[in-house]
Amino acid sequence: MPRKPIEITEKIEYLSILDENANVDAKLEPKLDNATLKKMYRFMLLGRRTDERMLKMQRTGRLGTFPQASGHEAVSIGSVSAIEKTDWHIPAYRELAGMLYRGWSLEKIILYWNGYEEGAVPPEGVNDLPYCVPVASQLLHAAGVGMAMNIKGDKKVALTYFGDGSSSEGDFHEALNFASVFKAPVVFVCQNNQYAISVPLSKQMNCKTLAQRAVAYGMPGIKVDGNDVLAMYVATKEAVDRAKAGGGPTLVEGLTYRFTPHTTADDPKRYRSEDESKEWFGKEPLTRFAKYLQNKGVVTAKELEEMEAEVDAEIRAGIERSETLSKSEELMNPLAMFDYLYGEETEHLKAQKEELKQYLEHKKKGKKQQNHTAHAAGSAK
Amino acid sequence: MPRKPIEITEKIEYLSILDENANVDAKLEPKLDNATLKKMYRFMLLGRRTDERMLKMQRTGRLGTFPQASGHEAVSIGSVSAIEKTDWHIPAYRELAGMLYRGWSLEKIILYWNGYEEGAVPPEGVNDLPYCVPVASQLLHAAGVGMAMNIKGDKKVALTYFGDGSSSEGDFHEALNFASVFKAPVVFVCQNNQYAISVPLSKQMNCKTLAQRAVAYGMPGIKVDGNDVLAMYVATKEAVDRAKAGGGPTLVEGLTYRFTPHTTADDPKRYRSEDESKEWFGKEPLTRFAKYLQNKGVVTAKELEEMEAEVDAEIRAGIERSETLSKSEELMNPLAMFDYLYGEETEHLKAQKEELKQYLEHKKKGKKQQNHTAHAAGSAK
Amino acid sequence: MAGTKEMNMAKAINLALHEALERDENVVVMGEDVGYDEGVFRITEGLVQKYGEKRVIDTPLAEAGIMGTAIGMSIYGLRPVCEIQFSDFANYAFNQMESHAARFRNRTRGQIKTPLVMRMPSGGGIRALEHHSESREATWAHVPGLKVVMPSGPRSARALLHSAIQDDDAVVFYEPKSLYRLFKEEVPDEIETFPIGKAQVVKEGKDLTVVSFGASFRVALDAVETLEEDQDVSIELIDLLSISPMDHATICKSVEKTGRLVVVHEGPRNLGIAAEIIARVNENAFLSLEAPVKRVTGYDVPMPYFSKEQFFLPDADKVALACMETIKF
Amino acid sequence: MAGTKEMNMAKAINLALHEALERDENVVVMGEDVGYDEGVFRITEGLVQKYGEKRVIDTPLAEAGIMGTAIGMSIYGLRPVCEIQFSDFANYAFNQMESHAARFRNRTRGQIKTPLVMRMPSGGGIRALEHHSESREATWAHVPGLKVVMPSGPRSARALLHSAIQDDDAVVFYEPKSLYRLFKEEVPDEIETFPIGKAQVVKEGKDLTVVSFGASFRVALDAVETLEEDQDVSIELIDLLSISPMDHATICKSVEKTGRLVVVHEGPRNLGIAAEIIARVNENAFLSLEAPVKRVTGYDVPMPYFSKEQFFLPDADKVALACMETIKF
Ligand SMILES: Cc1ncc(C[n+]2csc(CCOP(=O)(O)OP(=O)(O)O)c2C)c(N)n1
Ligand SMILES: Cc1ncc(C[n+]2csc(CCOP(=O)(O)OP(=O)(O)O)c2C)c(N)n1
Ligand SMILES: [Mg+2]
Ligand SMILES: [Mg+2]
Repeated sequence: MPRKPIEITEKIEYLSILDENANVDAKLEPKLDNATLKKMYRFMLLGRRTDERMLKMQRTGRLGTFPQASGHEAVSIGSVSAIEKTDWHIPAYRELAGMLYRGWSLEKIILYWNGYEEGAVPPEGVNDLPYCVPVASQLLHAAGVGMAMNIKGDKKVALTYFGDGSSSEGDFHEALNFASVFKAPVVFVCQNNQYAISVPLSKQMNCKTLAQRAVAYGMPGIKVDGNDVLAMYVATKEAVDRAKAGGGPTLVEGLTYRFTPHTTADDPKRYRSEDESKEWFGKEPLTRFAKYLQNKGVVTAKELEEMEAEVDAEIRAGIERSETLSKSEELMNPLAMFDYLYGEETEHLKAQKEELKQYLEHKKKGKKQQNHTAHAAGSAK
Repeated sequence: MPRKPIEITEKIEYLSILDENANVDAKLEPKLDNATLKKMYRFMLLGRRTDERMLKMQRTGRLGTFPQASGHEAVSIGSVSAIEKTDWHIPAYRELAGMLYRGWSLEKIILYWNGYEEGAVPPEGVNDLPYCVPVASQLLHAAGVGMAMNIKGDKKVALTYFGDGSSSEGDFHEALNFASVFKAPVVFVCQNNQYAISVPLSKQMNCKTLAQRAVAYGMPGIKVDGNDVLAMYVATKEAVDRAKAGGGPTLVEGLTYRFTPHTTADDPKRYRSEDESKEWFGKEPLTRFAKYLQNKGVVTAKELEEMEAEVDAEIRAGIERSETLSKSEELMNPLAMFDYLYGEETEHLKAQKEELKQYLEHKKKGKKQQNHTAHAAGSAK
Repeated sequence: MAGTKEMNMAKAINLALHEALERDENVVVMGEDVGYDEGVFRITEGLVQKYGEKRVIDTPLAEAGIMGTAIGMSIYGLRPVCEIQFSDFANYAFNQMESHAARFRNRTRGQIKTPLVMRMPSGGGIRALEHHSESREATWAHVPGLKVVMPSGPRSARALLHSAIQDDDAVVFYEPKSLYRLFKEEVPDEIETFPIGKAQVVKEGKDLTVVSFGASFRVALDAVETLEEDQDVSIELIDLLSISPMDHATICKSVEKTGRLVVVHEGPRNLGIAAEIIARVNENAFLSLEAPVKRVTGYDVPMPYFSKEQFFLPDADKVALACMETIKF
Repeated sequence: MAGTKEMNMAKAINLALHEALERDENVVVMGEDVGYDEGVFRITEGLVQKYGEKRVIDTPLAEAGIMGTAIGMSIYGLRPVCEIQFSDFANYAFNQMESHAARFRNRTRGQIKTPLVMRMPSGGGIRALEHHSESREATWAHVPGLKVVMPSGPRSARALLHSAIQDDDAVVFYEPKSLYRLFKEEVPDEIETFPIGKAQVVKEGKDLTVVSFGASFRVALDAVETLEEDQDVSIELIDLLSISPMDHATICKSVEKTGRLVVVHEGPRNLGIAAEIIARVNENAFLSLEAPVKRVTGYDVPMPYFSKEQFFLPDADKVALACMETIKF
């Protein structure tokens, strides 16, 4: 009849490899070839520059509101580079860099945030789901995908993302629990940018780390410097390997910072101090990785410059393609709203489609008539 | 740039005071006066006997399906005896003993399981909510009540219950998280009877103890021998005191066993072995507590016998009252279904009430007519 | 039709599950207590024993978890057939169904589909506990992108369940639990499907159309049979079967003939299925209507605790009264 | 009426919140980002600064958590006014609202009540992201035990919000977000309430009744004004305001006069509010109807992504067309 502490056997760790001054812990450094390292950097850069360009587009009315992703590149790329194409990538909405890495075209990204469903159609050749808006709900899809892998006997993994705030949702809990009970090969990556819009993590939860929530599911948890792409890679790769070997899911917390407002509609001055932001800007993920690559001789300063130019051109071309597409007949067709709801056309939707079609024709006629009248009026002058 | 374990600072403990052979750990034994100890036993007994009697009623068609509570008396009474009347008691549906302790009359309990809303009306003088059917949802009410106590500056506590299986629901997560973030004075007691209907805990979650889920909320967790009413009391009382002192919520896991089917509609042979059940019967909560009370000189064997007789009479009287009540005009009135939905009568429900009233009158007339016809036919013979 | 076998609805649904697991290795059955317990209504009898724990899955107690992971599984290529223990608890899964199961195909322009079934016992009449007897099919039918069906007996249950499982979209499959063991019916040996989106004219008639579904359909049938025996009336009876998409064409065609309509269902009246039926008849057969359409439905209150549930439910007398009032209008 | 002040709807709602917090110490405001961020639409401006963090509560990101704890708080004696950031995310809170907020009073025979408000921006028209523009008021209105209201401008917003906060039952308070800053209106200095369950005849007319609510009401008003200018017609316009309980008496009275009805709303048509209105008119004013009731509503698809949302939404032309067709029927 004792009173005794219960030992927590789940392994909860902290990992950092490349610090903000680009010092690297050689013992922990992953062995990645130069091409991979370069690719990782390139997509971090592409993500960052796309985000910045999209902000400009948004400010000039060429894009809708979108959640900015600058600062989240290391969490996204460090993890996504640890999986194969045939693995599954199930993002939330700050995985811009990772989605580009997976093959989502720039025009799709832009189309999505410009209000076109075509932007949510996954690219061929990878197993990706589109952006997910109702927070934490995607985690259950990842758990289900992982369960399906086990049922089918496929040795793959599902990599999924969520924000720190989203971990308050019940779906987070159910997803981690299902994945753990069924030993589903899932890696749950938290983009811990320390805020849910305006609410700081300290008001979101009362525990010291998000990673320790893994204890509630009997799974390993690891907190990672989320601005350190190498550490994110290592932590994710370990989790991926364990998952594929039948070891079940892992919770990876990447500690990072939003360098921008929450979305283009947000004003962070209301809830974050400039000092805090400044401090975190100093921990920026691209700078240190670029330094590391240079120190290591993977890239030269000149190559980095060239990369900037390439990326810039790529983005320009993507924007152009998106703007052409968005003016295409197919993407402008409002009647398409009825076409994809069900596998087959229902009588009911057919009738509503017809109703809208007739209305649009009526409007067109009305306009023509108006134009005609206007024209006539004009010529009468 | 280290890799290092993260220390879990939440205190997770195990507690047992009175073992199945009624050995007591004197260092841990709570100082309860004899009257209290007797009262605790009496309500455990009343709970047990009521449960048994209700089963008989159900088998003979005098009661609806209900979730049996035999075996859960120590978890319920050990915890409920640690709070005051002015504190809040928010049960799930296996807290029969505790509800009786709080002043729920036997007739209310029986009315509830016999399909009368009147059985869900809390008794006066205590702050209780009725049974809650959608599992885990009540935990949020408890968190809200606790938050309200803080807002109002009231030094009270909310004591709430849930099953092991229910901890898989998202509401469980959200409730513990809210309570913890707002340091709400709430004690979350898990009736861990190791099964959710048929699903064993090992298929419900992948961690060793339910108590360790507290780590995910930065709150203390304690696993208790749930058949040991003294340990349940001590663990709860500590949690209550901490909560009232502003220390926030606690998760208390009481490990116990359902000595019966899940509900009267269930057949546990499908999923539990007889051996397992037998083993747990040996750990039964009443027997050891009765022995303890006798060893301590709190009650004599004779007094225990008398208590049985008293309890038996009490139950008989309760059943009788419930059967009288259920035949009362008020409780039989179907039109009451429209009366309590909103604070005021709406035109819409008034009309539906009238519709049903007229229908019932029409039926009555029809019946009278039929009786009349039957009577006439009879006399014609 | 080749041979048939007589069975109750519980058995017919169980049969469909066995058949589906047998013929398509992508079908999996999942839910709370569907494994060794064989479901609280024993609908999943014999499944785990035959198809194993990988394909007949006892899940943790979490409805959003069940439907959310089922969505993931369906996207991966499986066809999960999920049991929600009582339809009342599907509330917890509402977000996953509304935000995702109903939308994936549409938002990915047909690329991603979610072929899954959410089976759930619903309705009153078995003296069940609170939160165990509601009929809220309208809640799900109002969600664009979901399909909702409800059988009224063994044969339609088995056929519609096969249709639902074979369907490439998410289907909410309501099981009126009071019918599980109420009566037996001949069910063909061959697997049969009923097209989702089609109602059945069960009985032709001239003076009035009665539309119903699920357990209420039995009540309506009862009333119609009694009325035709006792009174000089001829009633057309339609079993809706598919609640969304709804086959208003069949209803309107009937109303064009009879001029009169009574709709019977158990769910609350306000914004219940009858309201939509009335709206569509108004739109498509307005000039044929010779009397106001009557709704015999549950009232706009939560299902009373079971001692008084019978007063909430449509019964044959209520239906018969409504029919005669409508005919005599 | 004493003095008035001109303001937009965002300001009017904010004013009501300030007033409610001021006059009743049991009122608390809670939700995601309602504190220092002052709400993503700035509806809670100035509240936390004035009433402190105890009464203006930034909650964790969890809608079931918000409504579930609000239920507990309301039972304790507070009057929580909760913000769900977008009505689309209220899906997550559906179980708490349906199973509890709607039922506590009934199941405890009036002993326990849950005076709380679930405020939420809804509807399209602001080029928002997916899952940010739906109108699903019918989902909530179908739940017996809830009340659902939707204002159509600054004055009704402030008055209805006061009514909702003072109401002893759970009220779902829809805020048509496209109206937040669309126009200004005179709002009385004195606190005003509008009775929940009452519609307003905004404009009398003879040839046709138009019923609408929320943002669609503005569209309907626009159409009606244009039609009366351009055509020789007289239209009665009703602002529903309260969706449940619904004031069908006012609608039916109007239809008895005009004989014709058009209903306009943004939510999907199938089982949308118009269906219930048609059903009630059918029940209560059948003989007055001279033409089928027209529904100008959203279609039965999820709200298209914003590049094409305008085609989904009712617009003044659609309404005008429907009105003329109905009048000419
Ligand atoms: C279920 C749900 N509720 C609310 C929102 C609105 N919302 C969008 S993002 C966000 C904050 C999310 O915070 P976090 O999870 O930390 O992710 P972050 O945006 O910081 O990456 C909120 C409240 C939403 N999208 N989904
Ligand atoms: C939300 C919800 N889902 C399903 C049910 C049906 N149900 C009633 S009890 C139960 C098992 C609960 O298990 P547990 O939480 O361990 O509590 P126990 O019954 O063992 O005390 C289930 C599935 C329910 N009541 N509520
Ligand atoms: Mg965040
Ligand atoms: Mg249990």
